[in-house]
Amino acid sequence: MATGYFSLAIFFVLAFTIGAILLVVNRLLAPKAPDPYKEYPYECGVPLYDKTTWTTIDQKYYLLGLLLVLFDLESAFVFPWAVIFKEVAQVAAGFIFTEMFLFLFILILGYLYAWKKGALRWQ
Amino acid sequence: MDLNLIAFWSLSTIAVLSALGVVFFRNIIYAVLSLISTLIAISGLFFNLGAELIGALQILIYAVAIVVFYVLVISTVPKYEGEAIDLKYSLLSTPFAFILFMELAYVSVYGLWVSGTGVFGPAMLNQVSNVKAVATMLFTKYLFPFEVASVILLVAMIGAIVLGKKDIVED
Amino acid sequence: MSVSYEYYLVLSGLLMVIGLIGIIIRKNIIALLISTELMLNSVNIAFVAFDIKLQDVAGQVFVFFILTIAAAEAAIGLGLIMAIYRMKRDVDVTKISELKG
Amino acid sequence: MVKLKFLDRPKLSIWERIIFLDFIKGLRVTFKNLIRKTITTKYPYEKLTPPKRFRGVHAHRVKDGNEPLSFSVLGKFMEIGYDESRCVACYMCQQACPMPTLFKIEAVQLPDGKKRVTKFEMNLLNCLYCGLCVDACPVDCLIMTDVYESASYNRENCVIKMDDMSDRGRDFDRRRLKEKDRIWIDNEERTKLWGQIRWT
Amino acid sequence: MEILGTVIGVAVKSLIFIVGMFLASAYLTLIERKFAGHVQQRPGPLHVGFHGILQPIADALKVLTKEDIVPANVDRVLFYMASLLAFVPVIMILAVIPFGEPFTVFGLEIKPYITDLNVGLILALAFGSISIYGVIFAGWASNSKYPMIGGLRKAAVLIGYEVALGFAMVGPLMMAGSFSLREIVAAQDGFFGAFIWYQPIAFIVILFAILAETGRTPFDVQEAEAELVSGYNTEYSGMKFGLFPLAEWYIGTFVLSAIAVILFFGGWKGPEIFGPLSPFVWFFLKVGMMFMFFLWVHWTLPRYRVDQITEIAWKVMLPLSLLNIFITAFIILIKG
Amino acid sequence: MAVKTNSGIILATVEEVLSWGRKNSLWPVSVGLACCAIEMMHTAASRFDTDRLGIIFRGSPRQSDVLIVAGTVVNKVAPMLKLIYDQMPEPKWVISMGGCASAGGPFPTYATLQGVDRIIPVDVYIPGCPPTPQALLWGILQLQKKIKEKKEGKEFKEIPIRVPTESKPIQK
Amino acid sequence: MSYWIDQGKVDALKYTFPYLKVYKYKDVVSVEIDTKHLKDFLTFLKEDPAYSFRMFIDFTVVDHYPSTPRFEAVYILFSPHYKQRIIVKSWIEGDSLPTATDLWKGAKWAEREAWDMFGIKFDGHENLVRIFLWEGYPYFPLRKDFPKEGIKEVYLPSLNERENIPSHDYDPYHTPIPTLEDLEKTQKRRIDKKNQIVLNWGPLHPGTHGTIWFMFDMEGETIKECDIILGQLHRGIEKLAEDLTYTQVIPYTDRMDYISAICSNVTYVNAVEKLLGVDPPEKAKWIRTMLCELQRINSHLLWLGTTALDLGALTMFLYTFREREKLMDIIEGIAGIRLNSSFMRIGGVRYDLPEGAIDIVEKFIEDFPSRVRDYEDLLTKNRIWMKRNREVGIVSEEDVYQYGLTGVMARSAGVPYDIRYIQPTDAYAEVDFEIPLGTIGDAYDRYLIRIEEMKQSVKIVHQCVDRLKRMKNDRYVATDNPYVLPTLQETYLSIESMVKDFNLRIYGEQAPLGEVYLSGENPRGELGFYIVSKGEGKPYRLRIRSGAFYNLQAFPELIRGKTVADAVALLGSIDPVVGETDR
Ligand code: SF4
Ligand code: SF4
Ligand code: SF4
Repeated sequence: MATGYFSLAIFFVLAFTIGAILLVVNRLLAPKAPDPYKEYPYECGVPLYDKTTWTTIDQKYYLLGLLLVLFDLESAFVFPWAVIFKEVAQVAAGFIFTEMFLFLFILILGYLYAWKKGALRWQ
Repeated sequence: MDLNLIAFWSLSTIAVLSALGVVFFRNIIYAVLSLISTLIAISGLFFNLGAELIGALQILIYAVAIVVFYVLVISTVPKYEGEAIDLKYSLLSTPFAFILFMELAYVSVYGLWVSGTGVFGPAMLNQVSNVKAVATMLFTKYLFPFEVASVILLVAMIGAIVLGKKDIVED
Repeated sequence: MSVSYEYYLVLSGLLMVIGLIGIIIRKNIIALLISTELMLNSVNIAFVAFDIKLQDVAGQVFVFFILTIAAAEAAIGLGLIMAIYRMKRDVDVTKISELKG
Repeated sequence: MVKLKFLDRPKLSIWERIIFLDFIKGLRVTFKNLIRKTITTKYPYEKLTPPKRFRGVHAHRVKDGNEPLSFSVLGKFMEIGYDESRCVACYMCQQACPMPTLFKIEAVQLPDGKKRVTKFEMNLLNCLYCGLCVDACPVDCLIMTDVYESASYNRENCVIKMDDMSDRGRDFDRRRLKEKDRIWIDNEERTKLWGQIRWT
Repeated sequence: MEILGTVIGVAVKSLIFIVGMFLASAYLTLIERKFAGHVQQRPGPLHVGFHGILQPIADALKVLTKEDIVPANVDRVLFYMASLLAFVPVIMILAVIPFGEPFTVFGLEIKPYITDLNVGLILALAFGSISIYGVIFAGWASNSKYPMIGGLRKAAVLIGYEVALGFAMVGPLMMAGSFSLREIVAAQDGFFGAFIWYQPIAFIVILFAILAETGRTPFDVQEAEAELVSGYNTEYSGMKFGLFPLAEWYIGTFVLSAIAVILFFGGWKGPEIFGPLSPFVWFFLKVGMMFMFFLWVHWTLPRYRVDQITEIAWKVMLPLSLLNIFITAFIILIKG
Repeated sequence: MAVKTNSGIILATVEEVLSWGRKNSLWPVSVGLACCAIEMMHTAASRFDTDRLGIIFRGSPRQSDVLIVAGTVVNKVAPMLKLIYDQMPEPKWVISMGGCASAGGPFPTYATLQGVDRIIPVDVYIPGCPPTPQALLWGILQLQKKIKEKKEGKEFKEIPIRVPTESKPIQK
Repeated sequence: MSYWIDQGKVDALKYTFPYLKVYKYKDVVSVEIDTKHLKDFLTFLKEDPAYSFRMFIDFTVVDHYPSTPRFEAVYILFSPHYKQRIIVKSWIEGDSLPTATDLWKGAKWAEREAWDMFGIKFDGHENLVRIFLWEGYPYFPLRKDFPKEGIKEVYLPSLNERENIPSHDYDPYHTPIPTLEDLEKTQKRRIDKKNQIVLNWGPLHPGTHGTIWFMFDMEGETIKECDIILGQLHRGIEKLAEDLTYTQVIPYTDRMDYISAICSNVTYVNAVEKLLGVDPPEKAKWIRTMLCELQRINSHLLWLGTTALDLGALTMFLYTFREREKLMDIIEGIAGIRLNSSFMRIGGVRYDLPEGAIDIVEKFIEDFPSRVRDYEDLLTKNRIWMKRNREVGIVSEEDVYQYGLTGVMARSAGVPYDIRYIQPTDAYAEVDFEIPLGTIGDAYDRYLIRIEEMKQSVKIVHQCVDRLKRMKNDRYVATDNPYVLPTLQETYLSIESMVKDFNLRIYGEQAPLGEVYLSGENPRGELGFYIVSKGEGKPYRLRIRSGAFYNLQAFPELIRGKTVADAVALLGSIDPVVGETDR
């Protein structure tokens, strides 16, 4: 039953190897001429003001990540529901409909809350 | 040799090794990277077990959404330069961990026979795919926890926004 | 199933323990949270393994809920981290607890 | 008369918004151009002929009997053979040039009292191609030709010498002296871009 | 031994797929350049080989032998990992895409796909989203400002549209009742069976989402040349760099177009006018049309600002796709 | 040169193929400095279309092969330009477009760099102020020739600019 | 009608400020006041409703070495209400002057330029640092005692041509070149990091329209503070011009604003003609007007293309370049060179129009409106375009006066400041056209205005074509004037012309003593030439008032609180050309 996934694994291994081989071949074939300035980070050719960018802090991405997690989870629940919807709808139509939309409704409340609080505003 | 066996051993090795990586990598970004690899290996194990839906969702939710969340947060706080591992505690933890492990193993291996078996045998799963089985189960028998999940998510969302709200107001 | 489910359980235990070790020895809060994720995952494995053994899918349904919990935990945990970071400009546990007590 | 006019700012109506009319309009324009013919001159294979007025690499006209009147005055003191550069070493080009250093003109006094230009060099890399030197040359010697393919691997090659200049001048005159002062002559090439033009 | 045989069989097939995809994407670059050229009334690559037919090869050769610079203050491991992380997941989507039904040639059954999974669509979505790491890590590892901003921008875009994409897919899913891409195709019968007629909202959302995920114009904020030079791959050179546009612009657009075709245009279905090859012809024709459409949009529209993009994703696309779910569910209910 | 080992021949062919690839896929950095940059843009635009020859402009020096110095390099910009050049990966070439880049052009002043070859090595000089797009294309063709000939280790034959090419269209 | 302050007001001024000296050359009025009263006087001029010289046009310094006091400060002001100009001069005692930045924000860069070029200090200036050159540059180049070539002190030979001397005028020694450390110092002097990162945007960047170096202090992607470092194309044209005859400067004016070379040519030539008292023939005026308008279309097309490219509409760029190619063809055919055409001459134009030129221009203007419609289809109502451009960089009327914004920047705020309208030169007084004005002053307004201006330009070209058709064989250059160079044909035929030619070439146009300021409506704003003549064949001081320089000055304030993406849109709508800002 899981054979399909082995193909996937093999595909993965191959894709990874080919990608890696490309990088290695590049590394082997390419001329090398190291130079301190060559390794200077590019910023339009001018000296850097801050030497590193690893100290920046950006609050808005936290909220974006949060939204991603919650809505992805939501879709995780919606997906299986969508698949069985047609079948179940024949037996218990109203039931399957309301149960999901109750679920969605509750989450949409959260969504509206987030909207109102400006979490969807990027800036 | 059996494919399942190969898969199990290789995947679990990856999982364990990268789990160790998670714990012992100093650089938090590498820790996250190994976490991704652990999670993908685990989802491979799920596939191996035939739990397709869970496996796929494991990648979608765990390996992507949650870890992206981590990555985003990490990339916004400065690179952590201090010592990552506390030696004192790590010495302390080893015997403790060993005991815990033994206990878990014992309980899980011997505790199992108490419960009964379900209906979703291989024959059944051939008819109804794993996806549909899980879905049906989720939306019928476990309806209540399902709705509760939404409330949990709601609370989490509100909580997290409230925690993060300060800066929105500040700006 | 040629791989006996016990193997999975052992693996699950192993991951649980590694996660625990992580929680004990790491000082960075984010690392703590990540270790927690490891532990949650070990539980997932156990659930699915039991499922296969017991020929049921309830365990897999539970995995759903664990995912939910993990997400909620990550959201709140990281929210706390951001809040702490905003105040202290640091994410080292020991320092934070020092400041507290 | 000059009038002032306040512009109004266009808006998208809700229907235009829903049926993506703005995008469709844009897509239509690009599609229209997709099916048009290309306007490209495939350079090394097809070339645009520069107009006669084009200011390319400099050249010297040679003494070929078409000299202007002034040459008979200024050229009296010069030792210039037939088919040689007309330059009378009057230095006017250098005087007129905003970058006088790019010229290097030397002339020697021959024993018979006449002068002869021994050196006439121009460093094209410093030239503005402004044509002031051409305007200044009183004997119609210095001209600018339609040559533009002047890239080279070193700087030295970009300094043109008198011999090449006369060659180029001869060649230019051979090809284009008779030509009318038209805005361009290669109609076929330019119609690609322009379409058909009604000439009066 | 039998296992070994299977493995080798699969490996050979995968190799064919991967190498084929490489070649295809190399030529997709040519197609794009040609297309862009003609939109702009110029011929595009013309002199390298007949009508530029060798252009991709020259480019590949050059990129492959270009010096591989690792700037001084980057995170070396991540720097290399990022380009693989951007490339591998995208090409993994290819593994779950069926190109047609199995057929028999000389008594040999050939499946024109790597694997057909019960959860194919979710996996495709998941793989598509994993490539977000490539972008984020590329930006982060470079430790330089333009890449950093570009990477985070792209992350923001991807996050927004991944959610919208996920929800938009639910509509067709409900109609098909399966995650398996083959079954989704099977559920669309005839010209009017194609889901595009029933799911126009979902289709529009997915179009936008694909444009966003592949970083094509209205959404190419991550490498908005005027702002960020070349975005998250600014510090990349040689093949490390080559993998990014290859993965994002060509392989990504191709596989996502394929998925859109499967979801909305009935995949390889179509009148059998090309004989036995017609499924493939139809499939590639449709995918090609989609690809062309994306190019067309790419070369026409200006680009949004990143905050506008995320706002559209969250405030327009997400509600739209939720609405779509609701409408679809409702209609299915009413129809019984 | 009479005796060549096998590997030598193979290497030579490989080099030939590589130089073919490089020559046909010259990606310039899109750095424009002054007036010449406008003509450079015109060269890239529809009328002349550098893309025909496989030339597309890249924003980042890390991904480009050739630096077209189009315009006046003033003293202040010189170190930046050098940095950009340094950041380009090998193999790389420089075209100095226009008089300013090549020799300071018409600006012999306190502020202008008198020739970009004082800070970075130049492969092709294109006189002109500005060189027309065709002149730039000609320069690019010269660079391609140089790249092609490099593999044989030949001395570059200089192209004298004395003989003007026929201005009529050449048939293919 | 004069565009300079009228005599009555000058008399009134003299009454209020008795120590005022008034000079007049042609209609150019300049008043001189001593440094002590300068500030009061300027304030008076600005605030008094009878004068209300609220708009800052230019500030510069003239070095009268070796006389003492050496430096003379020159303010050029404009009164939007009365549509009059005035020049205020003042001898600088010592080397410092009170700053005018509290009166006009626009004086900020001009004063920095004066510091950079002459070493004049300004008391109260907020950040008096080098503007074109870098921190640590030891000289003040525009002082008369500084040689044009600079001081060659660095050994800097050619890298690829070591053996033989590269060319005959090659000097291996060179003027000082900054190191990266110098640049870093320059950078650190400009901006104090207060937020998360300082991003360098430019100078060698595809999006910055040349080589402008922006520094953004950013919080996330929001720009909290911005500074602009200029001088990446400072070639010293003003210094060069002091060493050239008036005619020889013409080709350099091309290279300032290389996108609208002809407009700069015409403005310069007009200024010199005013100084010399030359009146060009009618036909030359119409040719100038026609070419100017064609050049304006050309320039706006480049703006449209590059702005669209910057905002992501890739194809637009090539479409506008297609049309530009046509214009280039026209200009090449008429002038001989596509870009830097140097077609103007003092007293007229260089050549008559060639055969067929009118046909082609007609063809172009026939065809062009449909192309503009295409552009509008692509952009005007496009929702993305609107989203990107609306509410970006809103300019108010007060900003216009404060910063001396001109051209489209001023008109987008609804200020009808168009030199073609307030001070028409050439044939502008005789043609019909409309001046589009904006209502809000954002980037979208500027987009609309430029599009409309292109249409208006077509209209003007139509009229010029009609007129030129009737002037087949008229004179195109006023060679009878003693200051005007004879044409080649005349030189060939008559010895007098030849002698005149020789004289003018060698000694230059011996302009009378005096000073003029004349401006023209460049596509980028007001381009003005302030020429001081001391009776030599060369300008004693040639100050170029560049529209883009002042327009760009408003950028840091307009961008505050916006994102990098907006910076692109805003910069596009300002449309600077570095050749002109840096000169
Ligand atoms: S074209 Fe101009 S710059 Fe060149 S030599 Fe002649 S006068 Fe001098
Ligand atoms: S002006 Fe003419 S004749 Fe006089 S030196 Fe120059 S080229 Fe010779
Ligand atoms: S060579 Fe001429 S056109 Fe080119 S940058 Fe210099 S001045 Fe401008």
